[in-house]
Amino acid sequence: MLKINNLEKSFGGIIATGNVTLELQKQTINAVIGPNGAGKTTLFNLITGKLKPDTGKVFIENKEITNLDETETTQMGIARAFQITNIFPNLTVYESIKLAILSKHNGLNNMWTRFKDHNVNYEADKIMKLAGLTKSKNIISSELSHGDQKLLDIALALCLKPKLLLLDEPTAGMGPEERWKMIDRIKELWKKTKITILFIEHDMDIVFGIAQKIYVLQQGAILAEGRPKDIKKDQKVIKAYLGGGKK
Amino acid sequence: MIKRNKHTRRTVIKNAALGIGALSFSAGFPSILKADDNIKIGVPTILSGRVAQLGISVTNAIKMAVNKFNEEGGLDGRKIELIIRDSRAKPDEAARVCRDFINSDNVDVIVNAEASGASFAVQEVIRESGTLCLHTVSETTSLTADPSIRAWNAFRFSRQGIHDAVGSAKYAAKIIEKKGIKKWMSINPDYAYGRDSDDTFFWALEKFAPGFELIGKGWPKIFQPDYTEVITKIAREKPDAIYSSLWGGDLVSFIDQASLYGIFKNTEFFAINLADYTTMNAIRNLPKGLHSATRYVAAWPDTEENRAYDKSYTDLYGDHPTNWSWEASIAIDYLINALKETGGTDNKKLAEALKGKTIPSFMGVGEGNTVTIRDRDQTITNYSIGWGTTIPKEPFIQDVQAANWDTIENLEEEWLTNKGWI
Amino acid sequence: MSLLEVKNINAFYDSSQVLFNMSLNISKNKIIALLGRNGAGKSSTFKAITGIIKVKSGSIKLDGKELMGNSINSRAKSGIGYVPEDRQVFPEHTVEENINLGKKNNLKNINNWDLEKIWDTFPLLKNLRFRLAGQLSGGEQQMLSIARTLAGNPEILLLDEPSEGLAPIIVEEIEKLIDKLEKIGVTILIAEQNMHFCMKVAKEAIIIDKGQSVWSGSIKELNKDKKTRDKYLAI
Amino acid sequence: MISFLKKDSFSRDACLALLSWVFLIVVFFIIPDPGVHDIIQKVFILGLFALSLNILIGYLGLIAFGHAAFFAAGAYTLGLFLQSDFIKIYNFGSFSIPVAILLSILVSGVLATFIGAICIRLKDIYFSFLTLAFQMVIYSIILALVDITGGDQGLMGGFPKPPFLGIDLSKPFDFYAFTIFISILVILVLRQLIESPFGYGLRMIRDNAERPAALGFNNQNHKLIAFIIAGSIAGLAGSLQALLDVGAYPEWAFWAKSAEPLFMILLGGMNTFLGPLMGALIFEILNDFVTANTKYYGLVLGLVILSFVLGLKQGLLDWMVIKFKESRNKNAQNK
Amino acid sequence: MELVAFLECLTSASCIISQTAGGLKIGMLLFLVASGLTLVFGVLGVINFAHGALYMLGAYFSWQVMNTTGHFGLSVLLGAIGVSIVGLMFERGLLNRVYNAELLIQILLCYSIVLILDDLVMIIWGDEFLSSIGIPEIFQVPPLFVLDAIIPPFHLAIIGLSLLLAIGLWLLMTKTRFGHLVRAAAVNPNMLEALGINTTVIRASVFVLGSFLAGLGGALASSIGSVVSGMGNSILVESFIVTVIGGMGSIGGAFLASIIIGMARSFGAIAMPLFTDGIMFLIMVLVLILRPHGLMGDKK
Repeated sequence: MLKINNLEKSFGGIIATGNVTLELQKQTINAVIGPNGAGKTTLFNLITGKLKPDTGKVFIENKEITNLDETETTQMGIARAFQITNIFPNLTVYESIKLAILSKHNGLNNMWTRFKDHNVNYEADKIMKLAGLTKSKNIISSELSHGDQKLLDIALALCLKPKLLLLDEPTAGMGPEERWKMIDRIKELWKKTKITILFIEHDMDIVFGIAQKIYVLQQGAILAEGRPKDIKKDQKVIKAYLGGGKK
Repeated sequence: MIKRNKHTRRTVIKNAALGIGALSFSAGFPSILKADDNIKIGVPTILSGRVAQLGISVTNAIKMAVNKFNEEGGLDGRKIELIIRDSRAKPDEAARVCRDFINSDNVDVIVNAEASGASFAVQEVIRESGTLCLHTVSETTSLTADPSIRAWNAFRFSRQGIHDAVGSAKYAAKIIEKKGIKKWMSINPDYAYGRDSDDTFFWALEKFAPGFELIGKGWPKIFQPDYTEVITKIAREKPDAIYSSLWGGDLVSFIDQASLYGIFKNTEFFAINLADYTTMNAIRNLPKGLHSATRYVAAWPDTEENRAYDKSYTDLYGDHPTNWSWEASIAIDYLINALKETGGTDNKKLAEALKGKTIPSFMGVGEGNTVTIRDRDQTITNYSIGWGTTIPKEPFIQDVQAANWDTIENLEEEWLTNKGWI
Repeated sequence: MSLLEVKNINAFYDSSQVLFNMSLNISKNKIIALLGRNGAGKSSTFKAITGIIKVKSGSIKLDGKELMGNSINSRAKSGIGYVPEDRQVFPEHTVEENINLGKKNNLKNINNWDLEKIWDTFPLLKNLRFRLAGQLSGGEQQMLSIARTLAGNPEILLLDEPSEGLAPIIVEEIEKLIDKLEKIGVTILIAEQNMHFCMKVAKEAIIIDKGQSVWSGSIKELNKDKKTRDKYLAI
Repeated sequence: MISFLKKDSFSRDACLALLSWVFLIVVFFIIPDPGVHDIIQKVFILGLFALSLNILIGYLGLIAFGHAAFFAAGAYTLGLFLQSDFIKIYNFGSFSIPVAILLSILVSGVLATFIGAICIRLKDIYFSFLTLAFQMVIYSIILALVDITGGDQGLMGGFPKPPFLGIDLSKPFDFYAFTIFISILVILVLRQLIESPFGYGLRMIRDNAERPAALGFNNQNHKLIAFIIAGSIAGLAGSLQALLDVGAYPEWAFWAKSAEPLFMILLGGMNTFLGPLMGALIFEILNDFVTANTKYYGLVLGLVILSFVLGLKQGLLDWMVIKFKESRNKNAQNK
Repeated sequence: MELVAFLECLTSASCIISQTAGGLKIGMLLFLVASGLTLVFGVLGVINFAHGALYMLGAYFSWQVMNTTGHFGLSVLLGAIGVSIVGLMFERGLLNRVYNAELLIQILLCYSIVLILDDLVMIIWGDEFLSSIGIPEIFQVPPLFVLDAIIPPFHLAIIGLSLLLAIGLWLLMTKTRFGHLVRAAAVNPNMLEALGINTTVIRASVFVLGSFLAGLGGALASSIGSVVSGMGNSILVESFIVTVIGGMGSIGGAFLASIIIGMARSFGAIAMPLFTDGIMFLIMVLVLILRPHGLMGDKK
């Protein structure tokens, strides 16, 4: 599904991503973990085309997307939700979602119909239901609870009907209860859509709770990858997390 | 150190200004406060910003004349009611104020006390409405000289650039002869008035003293605070003479700054707008021997009437009249004359009464000290134009020589013909 | 009596809550490690104490004096010394100028951190004193950031991930520095995810997880307690 | 019928627009005071100017400082065209005015394309300053090209207003009805634009300039189109103003002129569609009342702005809308 | 374009000297005002549209002191100090309420102050322009001749004084604790707060310093030019140009840009006498397009 070959990126001599190679299977949930500054978010930026890699290649379904920009990768089926909630604070949930759907259909250049009359309601309803936002339909985004804002962020990504969904710390800034609600939501969503998901997360309970495959990133490189139970036992990983190995 | 004795004068001006503020406040509700058969005069002018001085000296003069008229019983009991409004020196605002006068206040006459740019805007409004309009400030020749801009119902009571230019050139020619001046420079404000003034002066000078050399021009922006770049140019070119139509605060700043370069030591300076009290008072050290036209000075024309005018104005407002004051005064004199003659406010009749009319005036140099509204272009002639040299103290100007109106009108005609305007 | 007493604080970044009824007790002259995974709330705890992020309820006392409601600078003046994770040295100022910026005129000059003492403690920085801070390496910047805060004679030093992103040799330098500070009697709270580093420098530890403090005790104890470690720190 | 009017649709807005026009025509005859007609006309002209700027400020979040450049471009285009020999040679005759207005829109639109393409690449205050600088370059050019523009005196000598389609703009009623009709028409179109997917796209960029790219949406094109539309409408406002004052003045390209629509937006409100029009009304009434009563216009305007900035903290219409919603919510809760 | 005149000037030593001296004087006076504007922007993040109004107040204040005491130095100094006090009141009373508000609100607040002050000075000092306060007696001497170029001693004094102030400002910013704090506050106010520094005080003092510079510029300008309501507008626009060209917040940049603008005016008056303002705006457009952050600005 997603294939990354020898991806490298450095900023002013500091290597942010160094020689990452990975391949995601279709319809799986995958996690990227690693200490602060390991280059997780940079990796996402490289996949979506927000940043351009120095070397290496990225493919999605065997089509190369290495040098496409953000708008183009979305058309290739990649969507992302952000670490810091990235929504439209003054628009309602429904408006935001409709906008995302319309932009997918290049519908935003239309000046001659009413936005309100746009017949994307079925699709929008479906996505709101999927994200559990139906109740909040007419609430201004900035007035949503933090968890719902995160859900809206994910919902916006879903509007693009992506093949690959990138989630950057979906539970950041949430209380314990809210976290599990969020995880249930993501699980359910995955069950219904079977989108391939790659997510970054710090909460290990969550990572081990839902990921089918885990990639451990350190200093921009992949330290280990594998099924959760293998990763748990991996000596390199234990060292990285419990100290000593940190360079 | 330099003496400063302007406290009292400033205070008086300030009080006068506040008075006007209050007066114009009540003027805002004329229909409620005043009787209906009044003769209404709308005065669009500039009361705020850096040329507020213009509006104040004009309205002072108008009020002085109107009050006298009203006290004497008006026109068979009908009194003149003034409505004065500020256009903030914006042409579109002047047009709006004028439309308001005509449409809402139903004024009988407009006495336009706007500077040139806004005067053209006023001209367009009154051209459409047909309201009688008396221009009192704009000196731009084309306002009445250009037949495509002229209007049957508009009269000019202000100086005209071409008249001044010819008068100035004639005077300059004499000085050229006396002092052997060859090289000229001109420093004029970078706007229509300045450019016109530059054009016409040198055109006329060519007629009286051909063979001079114009070695450079400076075009400071209007209200420019710093003239260094222009002055260094003069200091470098070392002209024998400079012609300038800068005025007001700009002229003051220019003279202050140019003095630092010692410009006036070896160069004859011809400033057409210098001899106005406001300007001369404001110059720190008025250099001796600058040449200036008499904008308004009590000493010229050297007549009883003129001194009386100065005295009555000064008694009322604590300050001398300005160039704008006398222009407005004459306009009102003319208007009152016409009102009395026609006995009403019919604009067509009033216009007829104004056309070609000669009346005696303190600024008049026509036969028997009269001024005339010329029939052809409805503009004032035979007003006093004099040139003299400055001295640092009152009366500020001496050795005044009067311009000859025959010479002026002859050359004016030639100039207009060249322009294709007659 | 504890030097710093944090009781039931709830802190927020805009609308998102980051600390949930967090409580801490730090006693004087100790080096204490604040452990927890990424995103557990270590940095947020520090920022809540310094006043950088909004604390809606609870209390924060230093030496018995309530800090809640005070501005960031007055908390610093009361003795909170904060060394941020990303060091935040002033890049256009020299090393010495940076240190001088940390000076403040508080009366309780317990440890008397004047420039001389700082150069004694940080000989490396003395050699670089006229260099612009922006040109220093990460480790040097970390040293500078600590020195700068010390120049203000804090009662307590909050060190946020001092070893992060540094080469092992530099980390060792930092370890030595902390040892040195311990001997002088500086109270330090170190936020770390690197357990190994903490074992070397701290005697006591507090573990926080998901915005709450969940465990406290001595480092030795923690070293033995595999269950706790696995639950909160390991993968 | 009532339910039809409740639904937010183009046809409803069109009906309302027509009704307001008819209403204002009735007003013309009920209140025969030409001063009032003058204020209404100017409110619409300035309202167009402010509404067009609010596309950028309120809906796109771009603070443009140089909007008067387009206003002046429209005014000068109209004036120069009407004074040109063109209309005599090619015998535009009765259609010279509509052609001149269209030309004004076109020219200011082209100018906006050029300036906008360069400016929208910059953000925040840099965008604002670049628009300001462009405007002042245009101002300097107008002043320098004396032979064409009349320099500081503006376009003099008036222009012909030949009747077209039975409309004679030199008659007060015709001018009043025509100006208000055109303005309402454009406001209607603008309303459609703002309520269309395109308009919501603008709001999206305003709220979050980063995210739309990750939704596969091209920000820059969208911004540029909005900039061109705003510039063209400002040009139209300028051309109507020029028709009203029978002239065009360099002051209209000066930076202080750009401050006027900002005041109107502040006074009326930037979050409600008609806020800027309301602002124009306040501004015009203030202008009329204050200049009639005191010469300290700046002082009064300054104090009014200060009280809005520090007191109400939003435009009047915005404030009213919020109050209205609050009270409606309260009522709903009480029920 | 008057290319011939321009080239002629460039081949004449006296022309180059006199135009350069003139340009320097324009530039240095401009720098005084613009440095205050850029300083305030750097630390407070506010575009102070009222800066020109403060400049005007400086001129009026010094005029008032001159007419009361007759002492030149005192007039200039008290004029600048008076403006500092007004600046302090403005910052504490009004501006600090909008630090976190939108750009538009900040600008409108400042602009409303311009409108108010422009009218207020007319109410207090009258509508008429006031005469300049004149120059001190020791400068009322014949101008100097350098290689045939005329240079008034007073201009040299202004250039010298401004240069001294520029150096003083540089020393203040680089050598004193206050300067270090100010520069640090411009880069990272939060960190400074966490080090126990009250940045509110720093902001206020920077605004006072900025006002002082504006007031000083106005007071000095009143020595050779008439004093009038609205006189701050053109200097405000020029200060914006300088601030943008130099890089917003950069004092060094403001210095460089002031000299560029001074020279552009001085030599532009020869090359393109009818388009000198246009030249300045064209430079501004070009800088914004090619280097939006200015010649010496931070890419923050």
